[in-house]
Amino acid sequence: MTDTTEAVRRASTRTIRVEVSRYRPGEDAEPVFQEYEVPLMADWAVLDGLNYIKDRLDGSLSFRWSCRMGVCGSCGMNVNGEPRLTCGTFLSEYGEGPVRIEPLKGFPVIRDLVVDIDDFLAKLSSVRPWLIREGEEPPLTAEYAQTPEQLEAYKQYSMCINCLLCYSACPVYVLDPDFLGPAAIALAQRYNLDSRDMGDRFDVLNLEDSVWGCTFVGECTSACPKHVDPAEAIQRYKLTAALRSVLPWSRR
Amino acid sequence: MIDVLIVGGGGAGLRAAIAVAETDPSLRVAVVSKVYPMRSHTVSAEGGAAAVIGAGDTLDEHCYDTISGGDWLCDQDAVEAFVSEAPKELIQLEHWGCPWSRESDGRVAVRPFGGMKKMRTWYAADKTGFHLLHTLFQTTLKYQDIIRYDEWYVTKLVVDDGRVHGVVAVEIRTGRVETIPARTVVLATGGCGKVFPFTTNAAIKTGDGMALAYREGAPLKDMEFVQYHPTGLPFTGILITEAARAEGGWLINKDGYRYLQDYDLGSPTPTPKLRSMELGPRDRLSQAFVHEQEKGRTVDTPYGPVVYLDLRHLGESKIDARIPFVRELCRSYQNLDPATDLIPVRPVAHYMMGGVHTDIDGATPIAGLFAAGETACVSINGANRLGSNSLPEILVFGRRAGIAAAAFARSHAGQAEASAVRAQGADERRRLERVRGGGGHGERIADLRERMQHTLEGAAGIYRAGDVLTKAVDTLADLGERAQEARVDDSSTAFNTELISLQELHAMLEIARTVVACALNRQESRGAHQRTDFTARDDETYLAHSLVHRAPDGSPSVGLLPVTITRWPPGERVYGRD
Amino acid sequence: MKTRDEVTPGGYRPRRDAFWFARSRAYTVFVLRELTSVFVAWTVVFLLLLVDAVLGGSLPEFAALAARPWMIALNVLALAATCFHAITFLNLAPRATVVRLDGYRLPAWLIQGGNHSLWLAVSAVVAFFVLRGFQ
Amino acid sequence: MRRTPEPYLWLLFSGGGVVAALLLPVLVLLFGVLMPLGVVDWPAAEHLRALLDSPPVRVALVVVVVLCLFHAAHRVRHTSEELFGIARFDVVIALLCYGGAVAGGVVAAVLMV
Ligand SMILES: Cc1cc2nc3c(=O)[nH]c(=O)nc-3n(C[C@H](O)[C@H](O)[C@H](O)COP(=O)(O)OP(=O)(O)OC[C@H]3O[C@@H](n4cnc5c(N)ncnc54)[C@H](O)[C@@H]3O)c2cc1C
Ligand code: SF4
Ligand code: F3S
Ligand code: FES
Repeated sequence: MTDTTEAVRRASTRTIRVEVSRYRPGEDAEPVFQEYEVPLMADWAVLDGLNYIKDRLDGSLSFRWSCRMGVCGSCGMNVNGEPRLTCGTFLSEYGEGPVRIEPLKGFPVIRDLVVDIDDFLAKLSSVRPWLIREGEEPPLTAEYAQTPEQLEAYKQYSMCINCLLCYSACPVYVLDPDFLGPAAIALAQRYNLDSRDMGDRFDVLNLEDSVWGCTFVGECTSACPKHVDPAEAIQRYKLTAALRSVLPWSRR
Repeated sequence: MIDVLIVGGGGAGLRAAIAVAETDPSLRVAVVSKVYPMRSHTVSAEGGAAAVIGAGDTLDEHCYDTISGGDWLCDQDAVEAFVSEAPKELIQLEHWGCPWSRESDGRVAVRPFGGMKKMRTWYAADKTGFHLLHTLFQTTLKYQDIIRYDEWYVTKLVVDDGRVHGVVAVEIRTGRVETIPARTVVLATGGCGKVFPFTTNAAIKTGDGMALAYREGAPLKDMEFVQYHPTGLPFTGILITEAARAEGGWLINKDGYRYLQDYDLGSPTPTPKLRSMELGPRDRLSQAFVHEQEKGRTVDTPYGPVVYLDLRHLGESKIDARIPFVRELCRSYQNLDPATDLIPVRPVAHYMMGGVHTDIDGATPIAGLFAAGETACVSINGANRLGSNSLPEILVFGRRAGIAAAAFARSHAGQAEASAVRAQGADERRRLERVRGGGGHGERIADLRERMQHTLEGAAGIYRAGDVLTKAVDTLADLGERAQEARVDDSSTAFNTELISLQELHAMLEIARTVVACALNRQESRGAHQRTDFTARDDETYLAHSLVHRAPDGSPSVGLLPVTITRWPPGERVYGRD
Repeated sequence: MKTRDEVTPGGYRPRRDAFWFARSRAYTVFVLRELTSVFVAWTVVFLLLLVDAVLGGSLPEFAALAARPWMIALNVLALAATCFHAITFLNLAPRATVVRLDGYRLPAWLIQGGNHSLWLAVSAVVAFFVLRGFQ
Repeated sequence: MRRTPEPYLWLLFSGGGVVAALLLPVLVLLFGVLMPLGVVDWPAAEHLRALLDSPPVRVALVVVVVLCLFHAAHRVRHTSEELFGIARFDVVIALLCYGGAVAGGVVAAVLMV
């Protein structure tokens, strides 16, 4: 947002009530809601509303954000019960309000709207999300060939911004934090399906807490703002893993 | 003891980390970043990365485009190194899995870009930076020994006796302030677009690294050169990538007229012509907008005057294939569809050509301190960066800085932790704890920030004038003092973002003052620096970098440093005439 | 690359939400979809009873049982549930089986259409064999 | 590497899902709804008997019963764990569910031979 005072001066007098979940470790036993009145501006995203609160009303409110264009993945929160990117969700979608903003479900809350995602990062590395090659590293004179069709085969799964809305939407993950979860599996598939990759992630994917933990609720896909379709990635790998298990000689 | 401590987990920082891990696995490498690395602002780069690969293109041409684009203020030895290493870096990224867009035969595809005479911009649709950053981040996960300090904010470099000894940083989550001793420090903290009110830059781009180095006595270079990108969405400042014009988009004014033809940028052709019209350099395009506005040929909106970017003639399928993100952004943030509607755009502060003064290996004048990426000024961008040169720059110089730091760490091993270091760390901790303990009851951080941003936009925008700049010097100095007393509501130790915002404000004020000081000192017009009171380029005096040091009283003191010219003597910048 | 090892405070973990399935329509639909399996099991039991009756020569008694109102009600529910199961299951199939021809992905509707046509065809064949018996 | 029975269970579950989807609706519709309601008449017992007497049909029936019951068992296992948050008793629940399916299969096989 460019400039709050400017914009607010031009504003209509309409406001919207925003109920924000507040939690300060050591001070609060559990989160409580705090209410704020925020100008209801046509162009304002929920994130602009939060910034208005932080800049004008209460500097102690904590939340994460950065790019404000839906690509850094840091501003995911629960807005009126649904996991959303707050920079891409507009206050005007909620009519007269109130809008209720909570931290993403399924993660421990560090403070206010900030959740702990270290566990996800560990999961992300566990699937070996890098291009695995065998043999000598070729000289840096030519690229590996990859046709547009081969690119298309994994492209969708490479669009994940790690916003974690899918984890928050998945009841399996919310009940069982050990579940490897949608984005990490989709990322494993992103590399599995890359024509340049020679790796194999069967050992980390063919586990009860991995693809087999998913009961295909499908909400991960509905929540995903980048159309990664992690639900599909998981089901596809289930088929791959099942076939590989019955036909031991079939790889991939 | 860390051997190479990298501040910043963006493209430059991660590339440096891998370079160290690959050259010498025995060295201890750490990456400290105030956001999780994949949130760094490299993620939002859209258009592409330039490097010569295609037949019919040559390194010399890329050099020439870069140097003339930079209005001859680039160091030509640096440009030559950059241009010759860029292809290797992009191929390396490919080997690490970057999903570059492809030709039908499987080769990497390239697209035209502003100010470039040949098609040499590699792209991954229009999310190049996103794919580049995630590829780098995921590749770093392979190196188990690189230590990550995620969401740690560096507040101070520990420098003693002209040599860096580490950093002081806050763990944002717990509020703990810690001194991290290190043999070398690489600053890769990105740009400082947030000193302007209207910018494409993310919230985190507050110039921290520049301020860290500057406070410890390292000079900043060419800080007056701020790039305005001609096509930002009004209100949000979200960037509509230059690739939209490279794919054939037109800029039109309120009469539907392709106005760039009036500004010595060539004549309109139905399909894009390299180095002409919409594919001219950004400084010239943004300046043309200001003139259109003066002629009353822009359209007024609640968020200021705009012109239009017209993509309708490209058709839905081309838009979806080449620039899908542009469509996605227009739909969600502007409520329009570029396949059928005009996109309102206006120039927006985008990129800092200046930065921490370094040599060609990223070394700063402080021993053991290196810098790379947007935070550094090597300089290959001169007075105006060409679009798609920055991503290869962060790779080429990220790697170089990493290797140089590794070499330095090896040759300076075995050094004990000095007591001065501990003392500095303790002082810094006390300072931060005082601020957090409810210190300061003055103005709100946001108010001070807005004042600073407006001062800077008024004084150091697309056009600058001596008298306004002079006034801004005082305003900013005053704001700097008031910021010391800024009000802090949040006294919590856990994830105290207000404490961080205040540190960022201090950094930005420091940077803002250098921008204004350098702009005031340069009495000529060159590239992105246009003075209404000195309209001509003056190679006699100013074919030189500005070098700004922090005086003991905190004010910036500006000097000049000659530009390195190797094979391309200064000439006229010609676009659209050949 | 790894994060710095440090014990960091746990943070607040909300208690398990016992009624999560009622929190959104999508969750409720999911749970209903899964619960169709109970009726799948029932249907199998019902058919086994039928087979037993046929083989044991007690078909009239079975017919009488099946005609009790509560039995009909149960089977109407079973019909609804098995149909719901069929629709959801056949619709979701393309998600696991991505078919590519010439590098281009077969659109989901094509696979789903194929699945549903197959369903109709099989149903017709079964009905034909069952009903052919009385003309 | 840790071995897991899940891929096999999933294959049975999926196979059962397909079979149940294709066959069960029409069968309940006929025997459970239309015939009891008198919309269509019950076929003659001999006709049904004749159908059941053909060995392929017998084998197919056993297979159908086993697969459908496995399908149900698998879903009931997972859903009950999610619904009631009792995943820690997974082993017991799994034994009960799959045990039920196996029992059903045995009953079917006994009937058929
Ligand atoms: C919208 C947009 C589009 C662009 N498109 C293109 C393009 O198409 N082509 C092109 O070549 N260039 C483009 N650019 C420019 C290019 O993206 C940037 O110059 C480049 O990504 C900068 O990378 P970096 O690694 O230097 O910094 P960043 O990616 O900004 O990373 C900075 C890092 O430093 C860390 N950091 C900062 N301060 C601190 C602190 N105090 N303590 C700890 N950590 C800190 C941050 O957490 C972050 O990890 C674009 C820029 C923008 C804004
Ligand atoms: S898969 Fe989608 S929802 Fe999940 S983290 Fe990635 S982008 Fe976010
Ligand atoms: S919501 Fe969860 S259960 Fe599977 S399909 Fe998605 S991961
Ligand atoms: S702020 Fe980056 S995704 Fe919302």
